[in-house]
Amino acid sequence: MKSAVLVFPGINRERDMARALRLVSGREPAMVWHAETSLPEGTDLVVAPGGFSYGDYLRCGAIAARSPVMDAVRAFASDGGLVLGVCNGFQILCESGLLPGILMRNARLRFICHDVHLRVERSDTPFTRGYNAGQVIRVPVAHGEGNYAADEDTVRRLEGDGRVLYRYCSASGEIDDTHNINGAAQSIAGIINERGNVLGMMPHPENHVEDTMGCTDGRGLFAGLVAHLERAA
Amino acid sequence: MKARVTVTLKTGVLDPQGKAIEGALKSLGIDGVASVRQGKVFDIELDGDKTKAEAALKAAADRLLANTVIENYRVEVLG
Amino acid sequence: MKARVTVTLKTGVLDPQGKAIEGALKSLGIDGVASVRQGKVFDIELDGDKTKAEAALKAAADRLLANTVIENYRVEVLG
Amino acid sequence: MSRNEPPITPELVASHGLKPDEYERILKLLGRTPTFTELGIFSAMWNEHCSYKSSRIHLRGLPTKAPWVIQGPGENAGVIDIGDGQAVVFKMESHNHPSYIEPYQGATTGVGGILRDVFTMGARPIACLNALSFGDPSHPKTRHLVSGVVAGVGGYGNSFGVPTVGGQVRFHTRYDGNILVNAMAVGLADADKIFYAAASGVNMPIVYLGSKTGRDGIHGATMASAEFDDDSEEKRPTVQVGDPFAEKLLLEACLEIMAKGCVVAIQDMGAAGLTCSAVEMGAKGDLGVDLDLDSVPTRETGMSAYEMMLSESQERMLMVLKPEKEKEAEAIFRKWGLDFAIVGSTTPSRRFVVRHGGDVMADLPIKELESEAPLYDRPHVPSPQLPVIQAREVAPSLTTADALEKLLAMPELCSKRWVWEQYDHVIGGNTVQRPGGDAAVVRVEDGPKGLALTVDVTPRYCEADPFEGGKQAVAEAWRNITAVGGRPLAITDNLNFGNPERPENMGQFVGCLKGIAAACTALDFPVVSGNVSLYNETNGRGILPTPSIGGVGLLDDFTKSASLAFKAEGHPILLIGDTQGWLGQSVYLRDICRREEGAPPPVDLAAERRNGDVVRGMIHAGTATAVHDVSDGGLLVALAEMAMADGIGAVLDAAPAAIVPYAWWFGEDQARYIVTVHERDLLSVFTKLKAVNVPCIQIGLTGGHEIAIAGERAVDLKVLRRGFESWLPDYMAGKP
Ligand SMILES: Nc1ncnc2c1ncn2[C@@H]1O[C@H](COP(=O)(O)OP(=O)(O)O)[C@@H](O)[C@H]1O
Ligand SMILES: [Mg+2]
Repeated sequence: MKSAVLVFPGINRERDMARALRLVSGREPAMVWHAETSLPEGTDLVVAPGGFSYGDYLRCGAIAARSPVMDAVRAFASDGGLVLGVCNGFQILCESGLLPGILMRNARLRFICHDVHLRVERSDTPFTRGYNAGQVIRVPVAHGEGNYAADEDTVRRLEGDGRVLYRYCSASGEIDDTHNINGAAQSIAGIINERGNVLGMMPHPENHVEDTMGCTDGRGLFAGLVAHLERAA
Repeated sequence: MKARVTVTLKTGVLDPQGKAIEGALKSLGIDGVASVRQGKVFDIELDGDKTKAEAALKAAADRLLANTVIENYRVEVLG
Repeated sequence: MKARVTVTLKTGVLDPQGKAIEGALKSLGIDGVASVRQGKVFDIELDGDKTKAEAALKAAADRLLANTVIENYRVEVLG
Repeated sequence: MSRNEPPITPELVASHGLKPDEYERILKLLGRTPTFTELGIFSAMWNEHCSYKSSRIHLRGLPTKAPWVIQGPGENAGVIDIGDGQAVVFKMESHNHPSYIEPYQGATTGVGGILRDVFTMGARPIACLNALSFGDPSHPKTRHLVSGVVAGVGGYGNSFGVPTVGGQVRFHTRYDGNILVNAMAVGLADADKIFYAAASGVNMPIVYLGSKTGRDGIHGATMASAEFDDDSEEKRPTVQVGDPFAEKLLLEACLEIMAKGCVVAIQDMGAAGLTCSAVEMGAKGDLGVDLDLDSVPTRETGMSAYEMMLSESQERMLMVLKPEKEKEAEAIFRKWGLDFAIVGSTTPSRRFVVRHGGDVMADLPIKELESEAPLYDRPHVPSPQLPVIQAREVAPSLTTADALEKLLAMPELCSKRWVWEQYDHVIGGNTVQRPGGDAAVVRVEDGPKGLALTVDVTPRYCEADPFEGGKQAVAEAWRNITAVGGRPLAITDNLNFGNPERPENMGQFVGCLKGIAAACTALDFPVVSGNVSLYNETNGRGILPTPSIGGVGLLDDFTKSASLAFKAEGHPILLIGDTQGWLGQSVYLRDICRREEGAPPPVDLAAERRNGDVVRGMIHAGTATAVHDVSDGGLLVALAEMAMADGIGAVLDAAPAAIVPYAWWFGEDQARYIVTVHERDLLSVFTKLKAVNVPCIQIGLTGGHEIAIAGERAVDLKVLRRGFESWLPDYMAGKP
């Protein structure tokens, strides 16, 4: 898997992401500066990592979404390339129009950092094939604005098309208000675009990939991508 | 030239911040508040003449300052 | 009754947001922008008469909506 | 020298916080009246914050050396060697006064400042900690201050991208008008690539980096050294605003130019900005500095020399650049969107010359600005000795079970989760032990090494007996590091005290420092950096003496760290260390019996060392399955914390006959740990500990879902946890 990690000023989980990609795929990702106008030759996964691009000023992800490299990412996605946005990356993908909706302030208005449980809604996508449908995984969140919102039509379409891949849930997989940590519509933690090649999610699978660190539930996402790309190759 | 761009949430879009402020105002004992919606203002200084400025401001709002999926904006050139 | 409270940074107080937006507008090629300062607006619906509403809004701004250490505010009752 | 500056009057001198005899010193030194800009420079350099004039002679008593110390106090941060060519750079600093005036911005700029201290030395920050002291929960301002400070600490660290992994939060009425915000940052560097402040070479370009200069916080450093009174809120506009985004860019740009070998010397602009940083670079390097303020990037128009020299705008650095690297360095800064301007040069003259608009605004002897700063040996009186509380005289008002339930649901001992969950404590992917345990454990890069990090102090002990309290603060930090399996290496301190011009306060300061020194010496735990914050006083009432101790320890293998959660049922529970049932100054005596009284527990440093070394040995040998030190609240509280962590309870023997039960369960005797082991290791552990004279008894077994003491009502862990977890969120939601 040849991945490229986008580096915007103020992004700060790019090293975490690069490490996860390296550990799972065995290959060092390319780090791509926001001012670039093209992606490295042969890229097959683009990742927008977490952080506070441009300080999260104006709206999270808004300024980064308009940087030069995003034109290349849009072109890459419209050719069917795989794009993953995590946390600030998710916000950037929404702001850049690659995914519908927006991430608003957490319902309780506070930044939250702790482990959450996610229910994997289906396993037949490149972003979830490392898991079983219905499986519950544990990964951390760390965000102040992860409250997914979209108009009713959009949410209905996301649900109807099975485009919600990850949802906040209890340890045993129940979806309810107490486990909807940030107030997101339908407990949404991660969605894909219509074509199924762009995923945005708030939680951080990249922080749960190593045995020695206590939990490897995030590995499946990356391992699934590797398997998908190997199959395609 | 001075201008102000005001960006507000479209009706119907959920505003968690506004809701929380509403609650906080009530618990501070401030009476009669029925609802609060939060928006943003941008006070911008520009060079150039008024028509050019207005075009620039509209471009700024459309392309960056507002997310027109959920927000409306208004541009005022204050002179 | 509808009212608007506009909160802006005092002159001289650093506005990191405004600075970042200024930079972004420039790199989007929007010409002539000399400076940007960001503020907030609160659109508030209230019950009661105008004088009472004004007093309530002032209290709200002083006690919650504005951080008077670094911000100024303006209250307008729009009727 | 010509300029539009106000004439120097006694009032003007006084308003700069300079005492008449200090002004006399200036006149003597210069042989003339200073200019207004010069007066500002003196006030910045000679205030308490920069000159340490009241504390310096006492700080000299601290042990600062060890074979692993690369850099002790005196630089931006301390540096220790952790082997393999790696070094850890760390320091703690206060932002107390600004945080009281504007909690969010005060806390953010505090965190920003300490991060800069660390990366100025060439280290990438890898962890932050914070120690927060607030007033009584019922004080009308407390809730607002807690919410603003916590949001500010998080707001800066989260955005900058460093995990905040530990700290302390306390409430006490003595902080009502004077909260404490102490922030610690820890960074990682190559041991042979540490950068220092001392300039070298004549005619070298001095470069200004980072954000532009505004009129922020002019006289901030003076404010930090002034006692508060009721109208201090009038001083508000001097508050600075932090920009974590700019600081993140500054970090990346600085590390990049350092790696490219462009830097001769570098100094961040903290308190008293350009003045302190330029003087320090010159004075340390035995050189003069010539500054041309016309080149300083400003964000406001019409700034005077005085304002530029005293501005405390954040996210700025001063650097001496290798002349041949100028273009390369500038390109890096431009790439990160930061200001870069040559604002002066080093000179052979040993003078500090400031030019602006064609005028010389200041021309001062550079070394004397530091070396001639006033130095006071202020009068101090020792604190009165308090009586030892006899446990049998205390009339318990609650049963042991009721007292436990109540204590865990009170401000002192309740969970601080509400705080640390607002901090990103996992970013970096290296947080092995998150907040909630004894010390945080952070992996060093890809391992196998790990760092154990903690902040500790028990102010009520320091108030009751400064010497023992000072010892205890260091011992507890050492113990917390030990409890996770770390080898304690060094500390940073943040000495928060009241007005030093009062002999009682000065006595507390002197006493605590002696205690700290004694403990550091006995435990081989030197001080490598620190900060003093005096005048923490409102309307004549000082805070509790609060010398926060930030400790750093090393684990050779992070996978072998111990944690406090009980791991399985049926593990024997051992109490290591001696228990007499010391109730004086205990949380039990204060919060259950409403008596804030008595002498605090004495600290036997030899026992600390002996017991701790044994516990660490058990962790390394793999015999300890769970470890927790016994601190605030005593034995039963520590056991409850171990049980609540993973929902495995404990079945406990009754208190021994020789000690009254409440003193056994809630006494705060020092040098103690609770360790669980496998049944099969029990005998060999006893034998080993006996051989080295370390007291150890079995007090029960893990298991069940309760804390069940023989002869007492069993307490359900769910009930305990509910109280433990809900006090702070309920309080912040305005419930009680
Ligand atoms: N302000 C804070 N920030 C982060 N973590 C905190 C803070 N306050 C307390 N904690 C964490 O809560 C736990 C308990 O704190 P404390 O009772 O002071 O521990 P100890 O008694 O071991 O020193 C520790 O893990 C500590 O790091
Ligand atoms: Mg402890």
